[in-house]
Amino acid sequence: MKMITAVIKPFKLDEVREALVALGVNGLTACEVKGYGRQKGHKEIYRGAEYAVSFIPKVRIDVAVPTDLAEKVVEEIINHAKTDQIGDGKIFVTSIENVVRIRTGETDADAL
Amino acid sequence: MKMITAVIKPFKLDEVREALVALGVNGLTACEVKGYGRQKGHKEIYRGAEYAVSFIPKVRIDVAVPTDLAEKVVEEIINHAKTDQIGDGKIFVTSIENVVRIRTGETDADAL
Amino acid sequence: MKMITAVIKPFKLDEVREALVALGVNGLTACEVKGYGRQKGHKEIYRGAEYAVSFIPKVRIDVAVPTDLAEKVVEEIINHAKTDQIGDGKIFVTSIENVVRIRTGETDADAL
Amino acid sequence: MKTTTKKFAALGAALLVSALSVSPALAAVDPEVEYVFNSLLFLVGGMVVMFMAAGFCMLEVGMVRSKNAATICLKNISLYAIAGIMFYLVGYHLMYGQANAYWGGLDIFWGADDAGALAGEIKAGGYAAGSDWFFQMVFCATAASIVSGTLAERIKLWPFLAFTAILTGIIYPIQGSWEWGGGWLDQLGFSDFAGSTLVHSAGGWAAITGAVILGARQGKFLPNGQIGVFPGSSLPLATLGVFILWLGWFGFNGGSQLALGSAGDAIAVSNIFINTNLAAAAGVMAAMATSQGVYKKVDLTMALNGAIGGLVAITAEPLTPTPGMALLIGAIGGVLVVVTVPLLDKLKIDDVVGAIPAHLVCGIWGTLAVPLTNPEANLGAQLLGIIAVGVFVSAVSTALWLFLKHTIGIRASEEEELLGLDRTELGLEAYPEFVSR
Amino acid sequence: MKTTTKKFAALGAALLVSALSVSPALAAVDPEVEYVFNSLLFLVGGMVVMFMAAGFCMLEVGMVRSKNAATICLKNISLYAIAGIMFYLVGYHLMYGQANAYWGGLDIFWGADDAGALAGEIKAGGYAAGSDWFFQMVFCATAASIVSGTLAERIKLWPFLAFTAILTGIIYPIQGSWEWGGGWLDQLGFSDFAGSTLVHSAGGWAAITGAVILGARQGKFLPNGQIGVFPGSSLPLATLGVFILWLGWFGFNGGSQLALGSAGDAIAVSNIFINTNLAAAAGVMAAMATSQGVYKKVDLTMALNGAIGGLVAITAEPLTPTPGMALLIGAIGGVLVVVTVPLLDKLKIDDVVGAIPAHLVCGIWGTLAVPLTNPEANLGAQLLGIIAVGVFVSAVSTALWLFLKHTIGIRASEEEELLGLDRTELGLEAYPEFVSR
Amino acid sequence: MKTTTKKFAALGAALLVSALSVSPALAAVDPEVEYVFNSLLFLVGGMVVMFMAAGFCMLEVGMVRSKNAATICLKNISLYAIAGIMFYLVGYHLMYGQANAYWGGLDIFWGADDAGALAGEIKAGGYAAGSDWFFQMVFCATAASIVSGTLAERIKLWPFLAFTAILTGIIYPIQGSWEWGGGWLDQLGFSDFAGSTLVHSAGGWAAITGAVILGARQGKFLPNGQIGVFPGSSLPLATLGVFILWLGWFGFNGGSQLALGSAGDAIAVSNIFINTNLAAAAGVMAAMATSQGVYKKVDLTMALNGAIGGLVAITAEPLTPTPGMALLIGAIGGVLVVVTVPLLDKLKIDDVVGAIPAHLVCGIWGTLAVPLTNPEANLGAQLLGIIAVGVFVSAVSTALWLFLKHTIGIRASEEEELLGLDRTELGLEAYPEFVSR
Ligand SMILES: Nc1ncnc2c1ncn2[C@@H]1O[C@H](COP(=O)(O)OP(=O)(O)O)[C@@H](O)[C@H]1O
Ligand SMILES: Nc1ncnc2c1ncn2[C@@H]1O[C@H](COP(=O)(O)OP(=O)(O)O)[C@@H](O)[C@H]1O
Ligand SMILES: Nc1ncnc2c1ncn2[C@@H]1O[C@H](COP(=O)(O)OP(=O)(O)O)[C@@H](O)[C@H]1O
Repeated sequence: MKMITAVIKPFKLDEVREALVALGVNGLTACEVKGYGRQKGHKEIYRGAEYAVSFIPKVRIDVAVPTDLAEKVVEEIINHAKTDQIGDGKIFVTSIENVVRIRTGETDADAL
Repeated sequence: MKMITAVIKPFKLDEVREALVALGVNGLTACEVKGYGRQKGHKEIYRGAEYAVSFIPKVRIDVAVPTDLAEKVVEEIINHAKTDQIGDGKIFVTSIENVVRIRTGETDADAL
Repeated sequence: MKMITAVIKPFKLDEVREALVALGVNGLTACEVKGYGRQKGHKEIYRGAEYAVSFIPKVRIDVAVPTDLAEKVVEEIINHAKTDQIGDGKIFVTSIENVVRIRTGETDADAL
Repeated sequence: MKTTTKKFAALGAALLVSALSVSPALAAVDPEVEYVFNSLLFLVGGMVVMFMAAGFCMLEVGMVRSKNAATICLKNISLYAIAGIMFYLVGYHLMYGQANAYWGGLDIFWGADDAGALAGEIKAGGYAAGSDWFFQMVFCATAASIVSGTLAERIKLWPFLAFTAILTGIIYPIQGSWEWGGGWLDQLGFSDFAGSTLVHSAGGWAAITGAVILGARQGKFLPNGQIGVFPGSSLPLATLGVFILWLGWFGFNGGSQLALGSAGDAIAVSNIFINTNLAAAAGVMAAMATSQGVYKKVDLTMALNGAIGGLVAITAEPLTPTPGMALLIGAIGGVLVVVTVPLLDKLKIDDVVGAIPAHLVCGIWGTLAVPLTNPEANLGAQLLGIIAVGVFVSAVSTALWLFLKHTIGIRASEEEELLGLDRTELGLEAYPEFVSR
Repeated sequence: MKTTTKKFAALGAALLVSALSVSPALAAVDPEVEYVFNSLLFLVGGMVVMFMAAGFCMLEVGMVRSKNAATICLKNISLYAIAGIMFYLVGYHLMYGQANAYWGGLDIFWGADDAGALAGEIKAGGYAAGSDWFFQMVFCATAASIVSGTLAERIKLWPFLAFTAILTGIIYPIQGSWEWGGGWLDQLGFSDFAGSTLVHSAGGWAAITGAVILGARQGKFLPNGQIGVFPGSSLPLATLGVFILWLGWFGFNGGSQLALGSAGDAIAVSNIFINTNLAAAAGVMAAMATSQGVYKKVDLTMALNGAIGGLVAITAEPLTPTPGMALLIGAIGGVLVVVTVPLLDKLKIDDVVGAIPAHLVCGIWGTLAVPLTNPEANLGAQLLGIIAVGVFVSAVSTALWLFLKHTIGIRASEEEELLGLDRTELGLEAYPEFVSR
Repeated sequence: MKTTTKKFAALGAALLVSALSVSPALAAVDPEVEYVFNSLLFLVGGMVVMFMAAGFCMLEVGMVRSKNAATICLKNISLYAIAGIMFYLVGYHLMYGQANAYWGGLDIFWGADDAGALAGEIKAGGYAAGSDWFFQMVFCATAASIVSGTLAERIKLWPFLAFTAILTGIIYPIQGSWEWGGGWLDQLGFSDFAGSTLVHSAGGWAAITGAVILGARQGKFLPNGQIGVFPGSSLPLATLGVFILWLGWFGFNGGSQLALGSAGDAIAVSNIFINTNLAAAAGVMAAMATSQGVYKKVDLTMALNGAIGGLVAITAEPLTPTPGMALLIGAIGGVLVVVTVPLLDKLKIDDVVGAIPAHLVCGIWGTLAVPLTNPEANLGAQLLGIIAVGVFVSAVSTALWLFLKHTIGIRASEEEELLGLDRTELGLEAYPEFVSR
């Protein structure tokens, strides 16, 4: 199984969620994060003093999926999180050794 | 070493923490997340308009443990996070290659 | 590629970020978390009742880096997040199988 | 300033009746004491009405998403500032000058003329010119406050302020002159004690035309016919806002008695306080009951709007109703709010804070309800006033909104709206430290 | 309404003394001017007391967890609405009617009877009937506000409102009639100027019986004897609430002079303002010092409660103390609060906002302190009043809480409580956008 | 208390002129009625000025980071408490006693002396002694409120309160006696109607010396010359604070007419209301325009400070300007704020909420502007007053800050500051549930 972790623009969350659901993904976990990257933030002026906003609000989503679905999921995230502008975010894929559904104790693919 | 990541119901956090401590786990890191899953959220009415609440508040905990403790930890999380109702959450187990304690530079099991 | 996940004291975030940038790291993602560890929290009194503050605010940073940079990054985080006091935090290193830049579809090191 | 008829002529039968019945007592109060009492009523009443600006601000900031919260604060404080300046520059003269039955006068720069009183000639019923100006000004500001809530989260700052300047300097005063300036509506028997139509509906018409021309927020009306829901970011602040408005309304309606120089006036103001309070209370309870009945749960934001609906409804005639009638009038206001909010959704009119149901709809209801308790009012004149103000304010507002739209533009870009106006227009955040989802 | 003795009889010696000593001057003011002044005191005082509803709301919303914040807002605005309606329906008559020494009268629907004044017969000491009603009504609402804070986070909405209706319509008025309606307590020499017992302790008794019957919040009293701590979600809003209450208290105590028609009254009201302010100030500083001494740190929430403790303590007699005595009375109030909060924990009574220490305990203290400065009061009568009100309100409240408990139920389910009443009772969130832990 | 000249002598020409021109009318009002009116002005004015304490608190809590929010709340409520107590203990006598031209008197424990009035001897222009005390006290508290905002986020609680006690008990009253106590500045023709210099600049001087001695917050002035930016945690609360201050200012300036017993006074108070409102409005708009011009965007916090700048600027003379002049005076205040905020950054003076630009700088400007509209004032005396107060308050404050610094210490440790004073000094959090970045 794979864990697909994507850092995306916050206003894309719902679109991405819907796309993944359409793909048969049954769940995901989202979290508000702050991102630093090429999209350097910007200068702002507050009370006459200029300062750099280094971190930009992003949303991080974690989706655990069976390995065979992983590629499709990455693709769909790209399709729906993309605005073609800097700061669209990254996707990280890692291996998960085990998944358990707390309610039932089911493991692996059954747990998803 | 393993990283046990669990998404649980927020009001179970303290119970789970205490159970893990009893097991000899020395630390964990918690984070507020929003979960989408089978527990589909629910319909709400706000100012006369119906809408679906897709994401439900959850807490994510990350616990790094020596490999031999991993199974026990998963079990204990299940025991204490379970309410037998939909939305109890998931546990993901992944491998960690290295752990470092920042204060001392200790690594691996010593760092936990 | 490696994902370096560090849990640090919140007021060290900017210093760590600057150090990593100086090292050539192009991006990172930060998240507010609550940590439980040896730094046991402390007793507080609120309205005459004593209680233990179990969780302490921390910041978690995730940095994806090429494998060869990983060691350097861990070192720099240690150098800059250290206050030599309990609660300085931990660093976890895991493997990432793939990274994708959403905007361009680039993968692996190119995506960072 | 020439002598103005002010609202006096407009107060209609109720006051006349009570004035007559209490006249024997009136003679007793020394004119200068009366002068001070009257001025004091304007000043204290005006102060709490001024504070309604804070009430609107808190209500609106609580009902918008946090990404637009700082912008709505800026709009509220600057619209109050602009209203004061415009009312000084042209508004007061336009409303209360004596040019003709359609507008007051085109003079600029208001100035107090208290020469008579300062020379010792104090007539019965007098008051300091400035106290009256202050009281009338805060009413003008109230009308402008209504607009900002409806158009929140998508209108650009400067065009909004430009509209506000014209609304407070020209549109509001002209229609106000028709009634409170002793103009044609007044002469035809229209009755609007404290401004259900002249303040609240007028503001409501300016808001609804703006909402239509500006369009709804992105995601509000979805292609599949669903309604997007954007819960307000801080219901406690919204609640505070309504409490402040409720407080201010005692000044709004009570002060509109325009006199406190006799036992009769003290009685009138007292009864106005009671009716105002009971109408608001009934608005709350009726909105709660209706939302419990229709939706099987009580919606706090509906209860808040219900309070305002009740207050607006009683504003056209807070003096003549018995307390029981005040309860009824307010309760209907509360019901109307709960019913109208989803109706606007059906019409695809996006009103962020529910100002149109509370101020426009309940303003109309309150105005129509006057003849129920005030024998000197008649339904025909009431309808005429409602329509005249509606047509005039809507027409001029529409023209102005369209003009602004096609010149400097009124709407934030799609991306600005998505990111929130605070970041894109002001370059800051209302709650920079707090993680919002 | 028949003529009522109101609080007059109850004002006790202080007023009598001062009234006598200033009587030569009193003759000078024209009765109608006096009439307006008196009414104005009621109206302005009543307005700021009304605003105390916002103060309680902010204090409570700041002290509860955010998952119950919207619910407490709804409770506060609706309890104020209900108080107004019930006081109109039956409360005022029950309190100030002249039936007998135990209750006022069973008439329904209050209506102003100002016929005399409107006919020109204005007696010395007069005021508009409505101004008095308004002022008395906001006191009634205050008593109800006290209850909501104690029972927050676990009581269901509708049963709470049902209790509120009976409290404001029946319980509060009956015991109020004993003193301010010229009833038996008044006749026995009990003295409670502005309501330490009649408003604050009465509300406190209703709260404490509710707290006992309703039980503590889950997790408040842990099996191992530890106290669960649930820090308030927004101390800035709680602080704002206390400032608003402090402001309102000038109306509460100052307005309870019930007259502003003479120099003597102006002096009395002024001294009441000073004593009220100094007692609150002393309450703050004493609470801070006590918490620094006992806990080695200053607790903001204790300082806030201390202000209220001082205010409640001075309320039974804000006129006769010298400023120095007012400081002392308030300071003891502040200390009492800091001492009583953990005591309640020991008794396993869960009072979310500290209303019982501030209102009930300090209300008792303030009532007992009256004889210290008011020679016409005596400890026996004070004790009698405290006990009578305590027994009556507790007994009736207990019966009513039990009745509600066994019929419609008063307590949210375990799960509802865990998830928060906002989501389960209202279906919304107070701060939907903000991540709370 | 002996009779005091109070501010009367200080009101200068403006009042004299108007007093003369209206004198024919003055005779008409019965002295006791006048007495009540005057007292009422003090009480109602004082009440809203008291509420300014809440305004300062909200402004400051909104402008600090959330980790210091509870501490600033505690400072604000306790400084208000202390001001009242100190003004009672020594302040009032020191300010308004008749000892000499440099201080009022060294008596302790103020007490009302209304014996004359109570005996029926009511002279024209009278008022209840307590009403005056209350009104003067809230001014004293205002001066102290200014300091807390500047020094926020790094000063320890108890040393701050110790400073506050001396400021309100000794420093403020002594310099106040020079002018409003009829002292030497007054005798030399200095004119400061409601306290641009005596309240606002005085508070500003105490704040700026504290800021210099205390030093800037960590990270505020970076080694590379950059300015650290710490955005305020809740701009909606800051906005609410400014609205409350704006409201309170009607009492501040209007009440400083010190009389409402005649048509002339009613006219004066009314005109003061208008000028106060227009100056604030102009301050908002000028600050917005300036920040749009200079920074190409509007900064809400600058608009908020601009309102205060306009209000402070008009405070030295809110009576004699025409409305147009009031607009101008306020607008310059608004511009000064926007210009001075970054200037302080250049001087490496860390003023968390912008109190120095708004209160000190605009206080100076307002005082200098008096001769523009008040023919009895002269620039020389104004300069003298500004300098005298500046030198005195700065010198004594510096000495006191240094003393505190070298005894109990005034600054939180580096770590305490990093973690926030809420956690380290109070052991709690202002928003314990909310995740802040
Ligand atoms: N090396 C990295 N490790 C972790 N997160 C990263 C890394 N690089 C970028 N990110 C995350 O991705 C977001 C977008 O990256 P950025 O470089 O700004 O734009 P883009 O991906 O379009 O080139 C950042 O805000 C950050 O949250
Ligand atoms: N595939 C997934 N990847 C990541 N997180 C998931 C996934 N499925 C579920 N979750 C998380 O687990 C939570 C509970 O899952 P849900 O399906 O609602 O209930 P249950 O686990 O009891 O079947 C979700 O709210 C979500 O946060
Ligand atoms: N086993 C663990 N798994 C996950 N996070 C941990 C673990 N142990 C510690 N942490 C995180 O690291 C932080 C610091 O750890 P702590 O034990 O308090 O101090 P130190 O690392 O200096 O010994 C904790 O607050 C927690 O967030």
